[in-house]
Amino acid sequence: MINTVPIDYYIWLSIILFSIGVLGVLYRRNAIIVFMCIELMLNAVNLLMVAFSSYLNDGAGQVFVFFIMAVAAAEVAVGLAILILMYRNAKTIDIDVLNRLKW
Amino acid sequence: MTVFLIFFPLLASLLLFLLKPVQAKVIAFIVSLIELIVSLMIAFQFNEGQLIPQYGIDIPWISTLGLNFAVGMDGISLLLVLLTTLLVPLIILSSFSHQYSKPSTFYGLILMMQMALIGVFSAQDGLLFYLFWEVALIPIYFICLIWGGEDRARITLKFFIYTLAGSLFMLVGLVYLYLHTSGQHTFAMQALYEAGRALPAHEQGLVFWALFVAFAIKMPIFPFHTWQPDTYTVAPVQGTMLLSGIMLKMGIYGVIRWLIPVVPEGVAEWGFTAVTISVIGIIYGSCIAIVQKDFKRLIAYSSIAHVGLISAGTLTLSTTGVQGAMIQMLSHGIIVFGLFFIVDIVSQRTNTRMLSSLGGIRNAAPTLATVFMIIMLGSVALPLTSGFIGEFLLINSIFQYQHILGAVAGLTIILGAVYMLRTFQKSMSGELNAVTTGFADLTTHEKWVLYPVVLLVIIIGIYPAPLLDLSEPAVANLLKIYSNMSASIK
Amino acid sequence: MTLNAFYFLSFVAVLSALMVVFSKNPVYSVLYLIITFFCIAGHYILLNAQFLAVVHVIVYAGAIMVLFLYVIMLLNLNEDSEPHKSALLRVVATICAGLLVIVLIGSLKGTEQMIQQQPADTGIGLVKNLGKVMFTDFLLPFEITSVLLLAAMVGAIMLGKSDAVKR
Amino acid sequence: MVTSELIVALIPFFPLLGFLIVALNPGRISEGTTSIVACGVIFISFVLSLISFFTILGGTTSIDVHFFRWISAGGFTASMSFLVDPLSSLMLLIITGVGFLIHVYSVGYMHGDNGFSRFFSYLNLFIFFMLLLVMGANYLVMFIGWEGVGLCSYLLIGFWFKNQPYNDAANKAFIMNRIGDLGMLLGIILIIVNFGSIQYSEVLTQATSVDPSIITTITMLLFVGAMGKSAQIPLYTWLPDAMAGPTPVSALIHAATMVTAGVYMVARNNILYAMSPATMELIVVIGLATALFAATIALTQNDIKKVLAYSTVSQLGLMFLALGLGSFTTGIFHMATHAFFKALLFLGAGSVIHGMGNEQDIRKMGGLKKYLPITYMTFLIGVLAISGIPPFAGFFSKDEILANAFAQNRIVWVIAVVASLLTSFYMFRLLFLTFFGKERASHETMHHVHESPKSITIPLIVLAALSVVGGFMGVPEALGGSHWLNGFLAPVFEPSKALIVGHELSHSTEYMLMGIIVGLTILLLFIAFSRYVTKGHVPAAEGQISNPVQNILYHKYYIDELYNAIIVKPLYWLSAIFDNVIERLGIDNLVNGSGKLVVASSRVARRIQTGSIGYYIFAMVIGIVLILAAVLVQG
Amino acid sequence: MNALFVICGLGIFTLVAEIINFKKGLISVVIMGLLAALVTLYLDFGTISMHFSDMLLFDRFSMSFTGLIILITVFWFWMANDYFKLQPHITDRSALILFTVVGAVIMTSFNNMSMLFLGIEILSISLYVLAGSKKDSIISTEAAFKYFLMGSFATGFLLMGIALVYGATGSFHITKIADFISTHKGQLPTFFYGGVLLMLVGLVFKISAVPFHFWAPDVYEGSPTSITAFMSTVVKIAAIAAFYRIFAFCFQDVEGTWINVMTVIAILTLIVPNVTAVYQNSVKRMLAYSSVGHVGYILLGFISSSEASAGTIFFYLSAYSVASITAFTVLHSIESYNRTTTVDYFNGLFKKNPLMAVAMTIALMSLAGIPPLPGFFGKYMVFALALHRGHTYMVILAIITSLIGVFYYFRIIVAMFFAEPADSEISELPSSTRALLIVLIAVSFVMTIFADRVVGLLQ
Repeated sequence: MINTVPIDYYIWLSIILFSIGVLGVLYRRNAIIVFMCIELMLNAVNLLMVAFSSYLNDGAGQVFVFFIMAVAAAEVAVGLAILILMYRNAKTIDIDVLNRLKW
Repeated sequence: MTVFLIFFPLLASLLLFLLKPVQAKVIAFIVSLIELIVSLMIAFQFNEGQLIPQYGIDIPWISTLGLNFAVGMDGISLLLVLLTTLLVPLIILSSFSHQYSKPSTFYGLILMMQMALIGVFSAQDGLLFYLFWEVALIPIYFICLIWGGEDRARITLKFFIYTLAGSLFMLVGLVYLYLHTSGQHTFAMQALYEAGRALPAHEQGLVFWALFVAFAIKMPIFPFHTWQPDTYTVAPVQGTMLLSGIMLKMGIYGVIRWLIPVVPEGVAEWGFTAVTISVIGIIYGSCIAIVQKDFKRLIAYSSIAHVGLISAGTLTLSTTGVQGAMIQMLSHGIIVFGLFFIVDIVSQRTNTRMLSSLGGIRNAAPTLATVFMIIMLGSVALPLTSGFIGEFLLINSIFQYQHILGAVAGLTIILGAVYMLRTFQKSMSGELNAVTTGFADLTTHEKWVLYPVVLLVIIIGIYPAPLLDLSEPAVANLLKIYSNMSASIK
Repeated sequence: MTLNAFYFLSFVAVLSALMVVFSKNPVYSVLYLIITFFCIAGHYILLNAQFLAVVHVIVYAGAIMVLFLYVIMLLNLNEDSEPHKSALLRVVATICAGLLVIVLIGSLKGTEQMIQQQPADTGIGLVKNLGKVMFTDFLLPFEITSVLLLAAMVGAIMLGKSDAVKR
Repeated sequence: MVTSELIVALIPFFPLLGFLIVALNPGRISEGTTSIVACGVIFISFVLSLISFFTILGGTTSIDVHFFRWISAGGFTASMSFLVDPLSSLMLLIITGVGFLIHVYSVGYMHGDNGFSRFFSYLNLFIFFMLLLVMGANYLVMFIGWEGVGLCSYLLIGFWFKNQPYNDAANKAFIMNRIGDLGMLLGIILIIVNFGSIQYSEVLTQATSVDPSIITTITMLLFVGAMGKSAQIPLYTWLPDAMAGPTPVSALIHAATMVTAGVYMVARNNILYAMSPATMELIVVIGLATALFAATIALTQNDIKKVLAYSTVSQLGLMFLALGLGSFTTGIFHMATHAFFKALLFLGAGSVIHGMGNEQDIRKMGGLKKYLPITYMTFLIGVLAISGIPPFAGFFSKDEILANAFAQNRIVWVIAVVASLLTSFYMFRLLFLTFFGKERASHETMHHVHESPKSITIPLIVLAALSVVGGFMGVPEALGGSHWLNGFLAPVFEPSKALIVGHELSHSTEYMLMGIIVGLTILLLFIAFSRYVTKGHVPAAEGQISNPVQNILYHKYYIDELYNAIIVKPLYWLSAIFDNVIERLGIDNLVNGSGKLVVASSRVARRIQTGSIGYYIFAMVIGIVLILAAVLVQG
Repeated sequence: MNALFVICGLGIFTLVAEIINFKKGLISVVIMGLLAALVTLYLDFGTISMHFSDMLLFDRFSMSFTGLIILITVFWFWMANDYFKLQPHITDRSALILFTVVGAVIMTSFNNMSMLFLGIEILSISLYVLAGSKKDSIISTEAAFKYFLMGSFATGFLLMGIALVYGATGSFHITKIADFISTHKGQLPTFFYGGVLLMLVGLVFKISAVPFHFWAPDVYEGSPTSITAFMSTVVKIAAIAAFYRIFAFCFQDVEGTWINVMTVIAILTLIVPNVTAVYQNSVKRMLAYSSVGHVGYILLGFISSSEASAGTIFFYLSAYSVASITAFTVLHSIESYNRTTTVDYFNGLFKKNPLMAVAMTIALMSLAGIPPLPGFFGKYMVFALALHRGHTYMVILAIITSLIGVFYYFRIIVAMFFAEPADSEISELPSSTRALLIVLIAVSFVMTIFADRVVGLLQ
């Protein structure tokens, strides 16, 4: 039933989502938003994986997506912990405020 | 035997570092004496006729790099090893009047230096040669850095990086040869020789420059000498002696052993340029020496002039020239050591090295004056001193190579006289002045250092034949390739 | 009909994704992101990855985004506390992203050369098949993931809890 | 049994021994011992030289002694070996003989000087080197002596080293000699190149087989050496300054022996020189010029030793003239006689100075003949000898030179005559100003004036005797002599005979020439006498010389100033340029600059690391875009 | 394989130790365990074994690198034990370190993209935490934050790459992909190449090569010194091993796509960090730059011959890591005495504590590549490879940069031997540290003497 949708569409879609994620990372200074955008990027990859796996008719792709999800979860856990730590120390989550380390 | 010569001082130096004995200087002196005795034993039972290296070993070290621990000595190596083992004890003895902080480190470094130098002179493997070459740089760097004089940090670092840069080019050259060795790549000397000779002419030219620049910086000859006067001036006098007496010879040795036989066509193509540069260096060095005010610096420049002559003579590719270089290396090593020691004595007693403020020392210290006179005569190449033998042979070879260059190079005996006599007059002659009154004559241990020097200067001058014979066959052997070349051209 | 579904889902997904980036209030961003995730889940269903779709909704919409919301509440971020990049930077950012899209799409031609254009059986997305793959071929990664989660857990706790020792 | 080789070997050995004994025990042995040792060794080697001289005379053509291989490299070998043949044996006699006398003289002269033993060690060393010079069987051994004597002259000129001007003079002497020596060295090298050997025995015999043009170069270069050593134009200026040394030194080194080394060298290589007319002409020109030039300067000098110094220079000029004319014997002849009378004159002058308490200015002397009778007498003989009054030694040799000149080229002859007449004139001037006329010295000086001790006067007398009879070793046929010297030296000059076109003068012409010369000399004698004794004319003091010509002469044609301007100054200037411009500004900056460049660029580069994440991510994304774009281009 | 298990077990054990409150001898137990892991490794060294349906491949390559990693970790624990003493959470930290090592080992031995991905993530996530483990220090937090944000961003690209490669080749298995590529040369979809490059980006970020290196200096400087030491040694080894495995074993046949990009990156990585390091005043940051710079030499060796360079890279890495662990040990003890690490705190160190000075000197000289220290042989092998490939100009560039290297390394040496002692008080080192330094010095010379063996591990 999906055979009407060519694979290229999915590729394009996921690329666009991915790029939006990148755009967000570049565009926003709020660490949480940036972080969310990274999650968006990962989801774009997931979508692509699934698309490929079903077009290649191979389960491995979808299994891989599980791992990505696991990793994403782990990253979120750690990431948010770091965010809170940062907020605790710097009283801000603006990514451009933190530049004591330079040169 | 060679292995012993190399590792015994290393061992001793490590012990000095670890145990920090009180009598470091004495221990070091004894060690160096043992070295001297061993090397003399070798020299006496040496078979100069036999062309393959003697008293050596050859064991694989890093086969993946084609690096073998191959050491051994032919006549050329032996002469320079002798120079090293002879000078090091004298240098150590000459330091007895100094009170250096951390003496064990100081003497340990000197011994380590000796290890490296003997290694350089006896290495039969390209990469091994390079290793020792660099290793020699480290102790002398620290000697200068820790016990040196004004502004030493900058100067010594410049010295280090500059010479390192040069030798890295040498490394590239060697690797280039290594990659052209036939079959299983190796750094074995003969293999490198064959590889180099097999190269097409223009590549030989490139390799020539890669190697020559390294050697030129080490010697140093004009215009690669900029590190030298500062370093000689700033280094503690023992360091200066090591630098000028022995280390300078590494460059010449490199040319003789690792340049001339390796890339004959490259040398044939660029030799003339190199000789010309060296000859310019002679005049340049002498002229600057004439106007120097600092005693030590003056001798530094004079050494540039002398080494220029040596390298020019070496690059004429005639047995005469190379033999002259050999004997002159020996003689220059001894003489320059003596001169620097005299500088040290003078500056220790008067706290100045400015010629203008010295004078009349001859009244107070006739012995010193006489010794200085003899050594000075040696350095201006008066016949019956060791200096003459070398300079005669060198000028001879250069003159045969190219009359004009020969004549210009000959000017060294005039200019040399000009600045040395000036130095002697300004420091020794005249009336005593405020600085030099109460100048004490040589102490016993100073005599023990200087009398051997004087004796050697004269003895070598009167009867150099044994020394010349020692290296003649080896030199002839190294230069055979050229006679073959010219034969093939004819 | 699937094609239309695809178009619709994609449209919503992209739109809400953009809103994630551009909406001023972090809370809105979170909500938009959740919408996007739902759309992606829809795509999974279109692609016969039903099980994955479910897991996706549970993990992301259910767990991760809630976590985000918590944090935002915790730090009580809202519109006015929101830092802004300078206009110039925004333009540059947009241009960069645009370039990225172009380049990617440009370099992603040639799908016709793919081994297999059409899915044969539509059952791979079912739990049974996935389970097979996961617990035969991908057993080790699955186990290793536990190490990963363990590490993350330890780390999060370590950073999260304030040390009585220090203060 | 003592072989002649051993004797020859011992000749230089003893002076060396003496040197070592004296030099290695500074202050430990008394003046007495020192003088005994120093003179003794010289005397021994004098005796030995006599023996070997008679051996030669007895018909042995030459004595060769080979010691050991000295330098050998690349197929060429220089051996340490001696050769004694008529020429060198003659030289040996002069060196050891005159040397011995001067040693004896010095004992008295240097008495009480705190450098006494040092002085004698130097003297012995000098004799040793001088012997090496004349005995060497090859060019390099000669070169050893050649440089060695230069060294000793340096040491002795700067003997009173507290006096910096003296040291300057010493340095000047050494360096100027070095210039000559370089020429010589190159000449020797050329010989090595073309002959493959440096033994006289081989070189001189193969000479004819070598391209003459090369020979010319060789001889020219060797002659440069001679210029330096024998103070010929343009390298003569050191000799007058060398008078800074003690007077015996001037007598021994700068009159009798060392300065004549050049003559010896040319005579030794007569065959080579004979083969290259060009060089011979050069020698003639140089010789003549020097003779005249120096003589003119001597006319106006007031320092007693300076006068003698310039006269030495001009006499050397005459000797070279003789050599240049191809009559090598004559050259040697004049050298020998000159050795006698010039040594005599110097020692006499020394005695005067000694007597006057180190006064050297003849303007402050006069009327000394009754105070220093012996000195006066001997000095007079010396003057007569040098000015060629028969039958004194100078007459024969000088006359022979002039005869040769006349025979070959009249102009040369005229100039030579002028030179020799000038010589006689200034010698008379010297004589009269010193010993005749009224006493010009201050009273107490005159009060202290005294005749010198025996050790000084005896050598004077002996030398005077020699100056009288010395000439008889070469009485020309014209005067019924056999010219013994000719015969004696014949084997040495045999090879060159063929190449020199001999000019025979009829006896009548010879008489005529002698007549003219002697006549004119006598005439000058009277002119001088009337001018300086009867009229009592005294040369003007410094700066009051009105006559410009005289002024120029007095300032020695300003040659020293000239050299200073065209050689010394530029050298220092050049060195300064090297040191300050090329070294400091050029090379050093080049190297240090590169270091500074690195630091500067680092200063800039670290700014890239701004520290803000947004920026880093931008950088990453841009990087990615570029990379992908690259692939896109690849297709 | 067993080594991997041992380390996992060790990690879990340390966590358990928290519960049973066993902290005294923990570090020594850990070291014991690691040594045990080394032993197991030694036992099955030389065998080639696939595990878990080809998820892991333990060949000589992975085993050597694993061995190196474990060895360095041992040294690290030895050096950092006081870091544990001073801080709380001893168990968590050592557990995290051990998990990092697990990740590292996986990165050397993976045979499947999923393993690569998981390995990288285990490593990274633990490191994010460790970087921020100095919780009260804002610097440390900033380091953690930067590292985390950019790390996960880069991960996105890596995943994108993996996805595309998967799409093109239909598999995650390295070997299968390699076969597929070699069979389908020329008819691969274009986006495959895009995928390769995106993976390149992801991995280049991990090995911190220019222009993806920006995080490195900041993170290295911000993290606690001991963690920095860990990052610049173990983590770097793992990252480069993974990098090498992917590009030398898997994408060998499509070299054309990435070799030029890699060359450019190598050149930039040679120049930028080395030049920047000159003007640093904080030794820690300087070392950070230098460690970025060393990646340049490794890349140079890699592009010169991506298949033959394994031995070279391995030797280079071992020389590099031994040297820098030494340097960091000294730096660490300096820092522990006076809270900062600017150059002037090294002034006159030679007078006050010769051992430290000498160890530091040897380390720096090895880093600078001065004979006869192992660092030289590493550099030398790289140059030889490059010259062999004809990259003469790059070699000359590398020579110049290594001269610049000498310039900044020797600033410290000069300070230690030349300058007058600063008022910083260096009391006697703890004996364990002294022992460690001596051992490390010994190791570096042993490496010189038996360089052949070290390189031989991979043949």
